[in-house]
Amino acid sequence: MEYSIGNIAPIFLCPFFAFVINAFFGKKLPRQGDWLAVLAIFISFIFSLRIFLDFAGSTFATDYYIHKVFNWFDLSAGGQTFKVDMGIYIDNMGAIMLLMVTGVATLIHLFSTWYMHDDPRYGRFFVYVSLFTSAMLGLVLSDNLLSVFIFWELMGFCSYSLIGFYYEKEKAGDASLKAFMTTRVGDVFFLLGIVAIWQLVGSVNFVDIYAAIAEGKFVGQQVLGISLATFAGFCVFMGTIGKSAQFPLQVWLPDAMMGPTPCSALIHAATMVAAGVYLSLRTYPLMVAGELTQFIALIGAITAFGAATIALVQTDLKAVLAFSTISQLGYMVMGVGVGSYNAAFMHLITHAVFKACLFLSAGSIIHSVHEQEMPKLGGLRKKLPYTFIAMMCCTLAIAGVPFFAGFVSKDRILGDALFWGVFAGQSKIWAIVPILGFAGAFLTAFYMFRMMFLTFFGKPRDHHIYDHCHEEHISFNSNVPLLILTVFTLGFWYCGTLTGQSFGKVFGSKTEWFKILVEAPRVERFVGRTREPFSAVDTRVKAELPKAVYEHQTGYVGPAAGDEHGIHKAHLIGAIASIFIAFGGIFLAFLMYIKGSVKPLADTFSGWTTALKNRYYFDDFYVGVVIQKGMIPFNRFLAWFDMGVYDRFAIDGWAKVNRVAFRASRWFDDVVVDAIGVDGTGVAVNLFNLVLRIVQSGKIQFYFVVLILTLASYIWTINL
Amino acid sequence: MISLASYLVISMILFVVGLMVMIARKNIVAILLGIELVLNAAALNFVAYSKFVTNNLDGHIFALFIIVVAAAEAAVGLAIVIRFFQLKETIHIDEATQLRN
Amino acid sequence: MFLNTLFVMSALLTVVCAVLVLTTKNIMHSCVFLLGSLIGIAGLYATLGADFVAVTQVMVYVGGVVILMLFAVMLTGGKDFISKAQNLMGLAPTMGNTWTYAVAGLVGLVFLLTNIQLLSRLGTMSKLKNDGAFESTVNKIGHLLVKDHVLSFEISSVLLLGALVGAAIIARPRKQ
Amino acid sequence: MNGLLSMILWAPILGMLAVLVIPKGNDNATRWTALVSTAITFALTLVLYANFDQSIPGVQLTETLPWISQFHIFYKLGIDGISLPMTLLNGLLFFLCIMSSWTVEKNLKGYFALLLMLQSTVFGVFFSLDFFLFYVYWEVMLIPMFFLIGVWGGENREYAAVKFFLYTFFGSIVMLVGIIALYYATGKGVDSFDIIAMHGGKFTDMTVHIFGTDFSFERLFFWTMFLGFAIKVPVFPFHTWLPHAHVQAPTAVSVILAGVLLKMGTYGFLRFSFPIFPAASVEYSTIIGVLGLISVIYGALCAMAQDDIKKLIAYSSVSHMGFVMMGMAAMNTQGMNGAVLQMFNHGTSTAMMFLLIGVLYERSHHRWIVRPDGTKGFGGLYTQMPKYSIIFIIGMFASMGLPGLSGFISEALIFLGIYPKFTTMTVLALIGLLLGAAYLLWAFKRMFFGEVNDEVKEYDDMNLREVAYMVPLCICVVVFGIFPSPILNIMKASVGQLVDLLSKY
Repeated sequence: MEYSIGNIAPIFLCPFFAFVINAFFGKKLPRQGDWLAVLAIFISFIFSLRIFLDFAGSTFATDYYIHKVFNWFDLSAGGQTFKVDMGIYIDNMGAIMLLMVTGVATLIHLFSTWYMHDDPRYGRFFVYVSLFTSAMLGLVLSDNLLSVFIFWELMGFCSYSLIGFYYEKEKAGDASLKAFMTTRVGDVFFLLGIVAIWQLVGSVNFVDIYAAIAEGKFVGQQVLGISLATFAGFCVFMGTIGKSAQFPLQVWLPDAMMGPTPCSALIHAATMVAAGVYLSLRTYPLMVAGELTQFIALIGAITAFGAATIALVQTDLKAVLAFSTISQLGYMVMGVGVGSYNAAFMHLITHAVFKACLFLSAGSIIHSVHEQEMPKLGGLRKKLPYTFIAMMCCTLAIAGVPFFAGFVSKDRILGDALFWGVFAGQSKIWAIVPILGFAGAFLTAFYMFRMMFLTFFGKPRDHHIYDHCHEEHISFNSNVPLLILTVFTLGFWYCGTLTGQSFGKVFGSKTEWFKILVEAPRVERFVGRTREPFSAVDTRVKAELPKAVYEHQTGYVGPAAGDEHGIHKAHLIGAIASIFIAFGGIFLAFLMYIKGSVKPLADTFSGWTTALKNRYYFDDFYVGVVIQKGMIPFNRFLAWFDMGVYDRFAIDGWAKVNRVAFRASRWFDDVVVDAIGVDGTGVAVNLFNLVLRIVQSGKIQFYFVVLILTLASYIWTINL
Repeated sequence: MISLASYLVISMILFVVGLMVMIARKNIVAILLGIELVLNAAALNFVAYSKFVTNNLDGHIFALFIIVVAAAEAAVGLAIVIRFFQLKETIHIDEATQLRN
Repeated sequence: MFLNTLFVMSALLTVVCAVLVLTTKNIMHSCVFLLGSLIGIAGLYATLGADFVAVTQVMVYVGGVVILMLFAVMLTGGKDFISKAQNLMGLAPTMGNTWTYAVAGLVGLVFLLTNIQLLSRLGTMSKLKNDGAFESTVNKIGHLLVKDHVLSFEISSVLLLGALVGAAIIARPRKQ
Repeated sequence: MNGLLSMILWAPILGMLAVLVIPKGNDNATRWTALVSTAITFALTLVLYANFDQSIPGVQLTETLPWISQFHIFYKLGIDGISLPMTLLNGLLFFLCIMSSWTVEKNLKGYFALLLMLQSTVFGVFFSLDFFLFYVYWEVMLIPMFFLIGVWGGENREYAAVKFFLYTFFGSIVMLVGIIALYYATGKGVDSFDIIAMHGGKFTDMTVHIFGTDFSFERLFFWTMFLGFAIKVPVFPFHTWLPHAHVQAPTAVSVILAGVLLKMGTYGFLRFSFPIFPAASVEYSTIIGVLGLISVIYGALCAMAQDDIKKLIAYSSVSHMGFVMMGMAAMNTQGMNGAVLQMFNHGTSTAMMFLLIGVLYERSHHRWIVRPDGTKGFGGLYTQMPKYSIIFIIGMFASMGLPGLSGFISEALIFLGIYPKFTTMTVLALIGLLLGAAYLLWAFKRMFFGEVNDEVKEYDDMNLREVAYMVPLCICVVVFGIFPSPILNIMKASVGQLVDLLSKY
């Protein structure tokens, strides 16, 4: 296949043009232009599919990539040179990501035409969503951190607008502000990281960064007393923390559920929050060079476990899903940290699919019953059969039940974490990471099934709501997207075998295609690559070579032979443990919410429950203490100081001094120089009055104090 | 044993106490009391210096004038206080702000 | 010895009464303590051999000014004086509060330090040339007043007259 | 094209005369005359852009006429890549300001005449290549400003006008000392005010003898210039006139003040301080950078506490001009280009914000985000005024530097510039970036979200005229956010020359 500009650019440009056209003429188009948005993203999907099939279908070459650059602007003049290039970079990971984003986005667009149909701002929703999709695709296609940052912020803007979509609600304003500002904290660090890398490498191109790492440019570089690689890696990872809602910046994601449900599915489950993980995968060599992997693993583990515990006590359908999203993102980040590059990315993809489906199912429920508090639902299985099927499959997937996608990816992350934390020979303290991971997996199974049981099983708790629920029928834009997504929650799509282990092959020779296609970039292979101009037509001729020949030509050496035995052992233990844990969690939920034979533990651990209900007081701390008690009073003080003290005394006071001086000189002029001036006395009196007026407060004792202090200071001055 | 310094110390204490009365009290009469103390401290200094340093009687004369002035001041001051009281029903110093501006 | 005793007694009387003026809660008592302090100063004048000044001090202050003050206090009793309302220090509202005392203490301290600084430079400026003999100063002062200081004397008489008239006019109740 | 600069310079004066000639009472004729005048001027600036040769780093299109020959004072005009963006901005903003001033009622003739006079003087400042001429324009500019604030301003207008006038005047008096010193130092024998002749670090080794001590000429007079320009920018310790002036000034004057006049300060650094005193500039670049940094953070923090939306934007100007100062202090290609680009971008985005506040003020007659009694001044504007809200969002996000809109590129360039030189300051300046988003979004949340207030229910959305003068700015903000090259290509040769000069010291 030829990789000319015409084959790649439409992926990004179609939704963008849909955005532009809908923004200006959306109201005049039939159906407010929704068909345009759906069509645009579908065209993107077709183009992405072509690229994906080409990358995945031809001979496996893990490190082949398409990289085209064009000059954005050039500041070179005189003896100075400075250029900023932009470009497109597609490798196997990018191709898979493109397919996932466009596929999920297409289905969500389709679903939105049903879900949002009665909304007065139907057209505007599609404007934002189109812009968002194009930004996300732009991010995936980006070849450098700067354009990643640009699209990253654009997504942040879309997220802000969509969270604040129902702007009549005061709470929507709060939530959107919180979301934007919290991610902005991470983004600011990200920008700093970009600047730091730019200073060393001369650009922020991925290829250049990898090459610089391979050439050892980062070695020995210091900034502000710490290693540059650590500094830059940390800053970039802060971007991930903000965008992917990792501890301690996780507070915004639950509030982001104020937005319409399809936008939660698209932005706050499948794509934007996953972009953070995508970024840390792209910059993985930097994280390794900066020795940040342990830190990343720890952050991920804390987030995975902490968010799972909070999800236990949520009663809002979307809030459970929001916390489970945070938790699952924590698993991905943990995967990055423990070096489980492939599995982390696989989890990103599988999670995007099943979490999008979960949100859409939740949207389907909310649209049908107009209620999202779980205690008021129940027994909806019969009324919403298709939604039930979709949601059940996804829940099984997220809970880590074998044969489903979530099992495959999460089990691999946990297996790698187990190896990393226990068998890899580092300090035993890092065993905390797999422990938190497994504990979180148990909780995940439990709270997801709690949600299922409360919503679909048992007896309806609120008959009014139940009776008003419409019977569900198959419709191309309400539940067909759900069912399509449901198909992809099965595990074999991703690992080629039914179980994720080595038996039950489905794809024949292409088994484990995912594992072969995606692996951490080997930086030494990027040294000395030349850039291709944007207009060049690229064909994958090199990649068409048989793998062995290609590897021979390029000096490819397979993955570093690690402790194969230890890895194998860890994975076996991990897999068995995962299965038991998943079923254990499900069984516990069953006992509590169906059988009722085990009482919920909320009363037993009431203090703990209160902390969970308050989300460990993070929101209270950030908003109540840092902002309300810290920032705002400080700002008020500063503003008061600026106008009330600095301006009033230093500037206007200076003016007053001047005025006195002017008067004095006038007095001097009138009375002393111009001694004949008869009204000199008057001026003198005026002057006297003026001085009096300045100091006169009317409080005689104040004068005493001033008098005495002046006298004392005078004495001290002349006496010492 | 009795030196100039001992008188000066007493006068200093007297002065500072008078000063504090002037500042701390909110009663106009009390402030006048403080002024008397301060004036007396000054007068004492004059007499002491006249004895120890100049060795003539000019300091005494000065002390006498101070007493005269203090008496006049007390008379006028108290008259004002009484008038103020008739006007405002109080002799709180902070009420006396009419001349401001 | 008598001189020393007189000095110590007078000094103590002066200082203690002055401090009591500052700290007492009742304005009437304040006036009485002022009286004590002024008598103490008269005693100090006596130790300095200034007999005329001492006598004048007693006559004018004790006999005149303080009595005047007491009258003023009685005339202006009013609600402040009668009021049982007390502030934190247990004083009547007009007698100051913690804040004013704090400021006063601070200022007093500053001034005290300043004075000590000045006194410390006094050094060996002089010692008492105590020749023991005491002679009356009345005669000499009389001469001085009508010779060297006659102008001041006249001016002060005018001042007293003015004060007298002024006080009378000010204090006279106005017809509405 | 010869004489083009003179045409641009005097066209507004002709417009002013035309406005003055129109008899009183013909309000519409007055408005249209002013509009046509500024439109012609704007068209002329576009012609200037077309005639500008981007490859020449030095000044071009120069015009020289003798003025006061006894003192070698010339009427000398010229333009280069640093002043051209400002010229375009000046032409555009005045055109839009006249449109926004359509509703002014009070003494219409005087108002438009003064605005046109102001435009001419601002052009004069950017065109002058003779220090004396420059100083004349720099000072004359204060007169229309003083009257515009003092007559057409808000409640406290006299105070603000006098403060603005005195403060700026004080700075320029100090600057005058430097100018006179340079006059006697230039050419060593031939006294001249020619700016170009002073460029290039000719005074590095000179000393002056004052108060019995030898001072380095450069260091001493760098500071006198610095004070004059820093007050105009305004940099941190000299910034307090700005909130007063902005709050009191009428909308159009606020726009001009923030959009063009503040840039005269930073322009002064680039045109005068840096090329004339390169050694001292390099030596004191840390101080410039630190002052810029303080402005960034201090301005942002103060802005966050404001309850008056106009005051908030005024403080945000302090913050954004701090970025310009930091970019200039970096003294490398990225930083300098970023600074000049930020001057232009800030001109467009702040102008948008002030125009939008003006639109709102015409409806509400107050500007409280939160009234002093604690109630919301606005609320639910999003629902009531959708068009207005969309434009406000564009302006706001451009102002806070959202990628894809113009502010981002300049800020990113500035960060890329300062990082190699002042790493710690970069880290701190990023806090300013964060705060910049915070105060704007917080104000936006309080004004636009939530239920519609009773009072707000009576507001109409923007009318055609109001949309018409917002659209060009929206286009500027969006287009230069995606394709900054048109602006960057103008300036890069001149900036490159300046950086080359500075890098020798």
